[in-house]
Amino acid sequence: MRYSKDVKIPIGPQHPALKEPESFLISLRGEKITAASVRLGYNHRGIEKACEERTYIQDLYLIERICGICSHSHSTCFVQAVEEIAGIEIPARARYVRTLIGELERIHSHLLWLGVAGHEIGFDTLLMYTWRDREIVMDILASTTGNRVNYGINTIGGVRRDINPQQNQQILEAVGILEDRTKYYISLATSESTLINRLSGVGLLSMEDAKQLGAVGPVARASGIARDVRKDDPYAAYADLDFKVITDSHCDVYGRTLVRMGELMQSYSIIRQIIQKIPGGPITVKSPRKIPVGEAVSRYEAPRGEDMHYVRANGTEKPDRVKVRAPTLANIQAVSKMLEDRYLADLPIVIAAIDPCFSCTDRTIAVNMSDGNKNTLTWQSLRLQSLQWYRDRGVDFTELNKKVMERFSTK
Amino acid sequence: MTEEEKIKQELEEKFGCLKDKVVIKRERRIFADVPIEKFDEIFAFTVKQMHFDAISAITGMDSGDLFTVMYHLNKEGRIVLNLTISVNKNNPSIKSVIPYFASADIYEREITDLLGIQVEGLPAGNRYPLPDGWPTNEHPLRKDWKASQSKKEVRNALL
Amino acid sequence: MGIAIFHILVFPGLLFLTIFGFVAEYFDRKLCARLQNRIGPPWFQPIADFIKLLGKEEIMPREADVIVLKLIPLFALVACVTAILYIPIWGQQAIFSFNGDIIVVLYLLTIPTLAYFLGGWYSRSVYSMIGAVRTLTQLFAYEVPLFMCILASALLADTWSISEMVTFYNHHLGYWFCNLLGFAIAIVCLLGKLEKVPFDIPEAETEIVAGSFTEFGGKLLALLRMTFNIELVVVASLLAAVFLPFGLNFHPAIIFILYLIQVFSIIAVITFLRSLFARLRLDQMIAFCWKYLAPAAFAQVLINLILKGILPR
Amino acid sequence: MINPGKIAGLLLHSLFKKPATIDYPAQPSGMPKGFRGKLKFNAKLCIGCKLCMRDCPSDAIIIRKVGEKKFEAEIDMAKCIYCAQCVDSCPKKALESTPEFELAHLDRMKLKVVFSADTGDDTTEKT
Repeated sequence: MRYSKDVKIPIGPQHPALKEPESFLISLRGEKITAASVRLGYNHRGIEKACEERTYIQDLYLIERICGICSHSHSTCFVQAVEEIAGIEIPARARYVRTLIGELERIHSHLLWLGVAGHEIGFDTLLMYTWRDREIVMDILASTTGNRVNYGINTIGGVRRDINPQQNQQILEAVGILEDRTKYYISLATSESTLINRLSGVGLLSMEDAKQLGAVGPVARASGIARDVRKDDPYAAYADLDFKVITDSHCDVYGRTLVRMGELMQSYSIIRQIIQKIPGGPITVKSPRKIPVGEAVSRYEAPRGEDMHYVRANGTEKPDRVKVRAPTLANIQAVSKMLEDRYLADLPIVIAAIDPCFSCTDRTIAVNMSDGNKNTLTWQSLRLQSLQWYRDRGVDFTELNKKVMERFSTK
Repeated sequence: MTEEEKIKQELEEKFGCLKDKVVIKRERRIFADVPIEKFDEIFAFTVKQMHFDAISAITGMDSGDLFTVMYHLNKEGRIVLNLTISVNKNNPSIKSVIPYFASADIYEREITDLLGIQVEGLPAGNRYPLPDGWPTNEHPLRKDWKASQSKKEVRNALL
Repeated sequence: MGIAIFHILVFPGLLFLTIFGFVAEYFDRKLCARLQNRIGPPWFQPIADFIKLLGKEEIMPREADVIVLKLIPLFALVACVTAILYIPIWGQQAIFSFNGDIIVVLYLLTIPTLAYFLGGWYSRSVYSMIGAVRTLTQLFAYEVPLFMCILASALLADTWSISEMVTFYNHHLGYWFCNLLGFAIAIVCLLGKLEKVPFDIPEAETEIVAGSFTEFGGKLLALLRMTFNIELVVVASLLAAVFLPFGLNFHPAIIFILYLIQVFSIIAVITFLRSLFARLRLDQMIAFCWKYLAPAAFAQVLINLILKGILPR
Repeated sequence: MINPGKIAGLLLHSLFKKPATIDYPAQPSGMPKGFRGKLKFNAKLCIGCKLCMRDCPSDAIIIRKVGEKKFEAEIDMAKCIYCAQCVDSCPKKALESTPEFELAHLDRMKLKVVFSADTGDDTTEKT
């Protein structure tokens, strides 16, 4: 077989490098990647359509479950749009608590990314240590908001839980420990030679390409574009907090690592300012169940980049249209550019470098297939349907099914 | 005279048809209804002369009798200008904005898949976001499309 | 005849190596876990994995060459086990030793790498082909420095048989220090041979699934993992015999204990290095081997040649 | 600036430190006090207004009238997403969440927890 034509290898949708389903078709010559094409949509669950069938309060929890890592970004973005349409002015303390939880989420998301990046380049020890330190911030989130991941702290018109002084103390201690852990990781990333070899010069994205391909968040900032929604279009309490927008001129995965770690340090200083400046007062305001006619575009600086929600209300309890554009959807365009004439070994770290969150990107369509009116497929009918599906393909599970059913029904 | 008002005034001077169609909802948010025939000209003007250099998203909506497509442009990440055009439902087709923004490609594929709006100038490529087995005439985000009444192939495509 | 069967099947042969392999794997995983501040697996984890894998179903890809795939793990296993017979474990004399057995052992230890290449190439899946090609390219990079260091120490001992080398170094304890550089280079090359992290490019889990072992399942994978463990033990004991000859002339049982300590300390060094680095790319690995390891190994050979002339016999 | 083994110090240091992980099923690992886990229903306070049923994002709670001013709640633990929106929407504070989170069960039917009107305690047994 002459080796002229390229070998086409599929990466994904199930692949150890990709934590979530997306598929790249890579054509390889030897170890060099010559072309890459992306296919998304595997994680599509129809959330935008489902939002139109639920009330605003129920939507809150549906939107929050778009993504496991940046759940607070989506729920805050959605709630801000709804409050803007309804003209609700939420109390100052609620804005501060939202910012606090947003920054805590940025810390746990960036630490998680650092570990995954380490794993992608075979540095499992870094994964183990970063994820051990991440537990500190996860415990803080669990004790302040009631859950480690889907915090559910937002409600229309404010927040559901207050931060008492004893929790403030815990947060300050945790931020202190995390700060010098991050300093250690920064010194590690800037001097550990195997890490630097694997990260620098990989996934190059020049400033013009980043602008043209619409990259957002740390990917854009690592190519020198100083764009941060918290600074350009301040929301929640960011207007009266001072922090720096971290940019870097490396334009490669190494630059993105430094930008993310710089942002971690900024988050610690933001949290300290919030704990100091948080005003007293109520944490929520009475809000109507029916939102008047109107539309709003709200933007949020999620850990991965600019997250944008568009909500249109038609005066009823249910939104007329909810559009979610997650940051990864903007960054995914740049991946094929970054992959050009790279080694195959760089593919996982280049994909991981934009910190893809495909559950955000594919917001899904029909969640439940109902027959006749609006009821869900019951568990039994789903089982029968799958038995039929297999029978069409010549495999009969009916006896096995009978045995399983008896065991369940007897108990 | 804030920056938003300057933009609004500049738009209204340049294009008579936008006379009172440009609305400033709040700081840094401008909404504008654009007639479809003048859309290309206005879009080129905002992107080239007024330096709205990034497109955040393209939202497609089914508003009862016609489709509305909204282009969210922003200027240095600060001011968001939303251009809205309406397309009639029988043969909905719009022009692609890929010449201005390469990243609009995936947003336009999403509209074609979910709402069935044809986009001229969109190069062939992978479908997004629906699975390949999904029948081509089923567009889930249309108001009349209910999960329950979908035909058998849709269900098979999903199973 | 009976004693030979005993040697091959039981003591330094299959049974001893299998058990030693499992213990070595447990020690390696536990130490690596403790280095990463984790608790680590219970003592029976390696055996549990082995039994679980035995129960799993073997799926053969359609175009794959079934006979070759079935023989590959046996092929590699046999090569490793026969290599141990030439390495002195019980006392200073190996079971079979002749002048030139170090060359035989080195070639026997290259056979598993060739077996992994064949296994990967004949399973015809895209991932395993790429993995297989990577195994070979990596072989050329670390093989030369490894051979040079081991043969340098043989040069100093002026013999080609491991047992005679061990006795030589026991009588001239001072000479042991001249091989320190060779020992360090050999350890680094071992990481390449055993495909441990800085050089585990063929089996790069996040890029090409499981490299040349993607299509192996069930019993074959169980056998393959056992071969990895045995390969780890055999190579560590080869290094222990060649570079750390602390045997002297105690009672053979004591020498056996010393041998165990030496092997476990070499495994500990390998585990420590394994959790220290990120995985290098293939081009970086080859550059590293040819730019640093090969010249250093060559220098080691030069030093030994000079010392051989100067030092008293 | 280039030294390959920079993390070696940390490794040796944690070799002698207590590991950060615990043997979960053997050693218990609890959640903090405010954790939103399994729901608890207090039948006496319930007035049957069904606000919680309306606000539940996954239709997991059903309130049934069993007698004069006596109501029984059936919560489907499999459907419930533990957002505790029902706890907030209930005007009479009849629902509260407990920090218990080990709710795995072999039988899906067992996950339908019925809080009977008079006794008020749930009828599931621990796995």
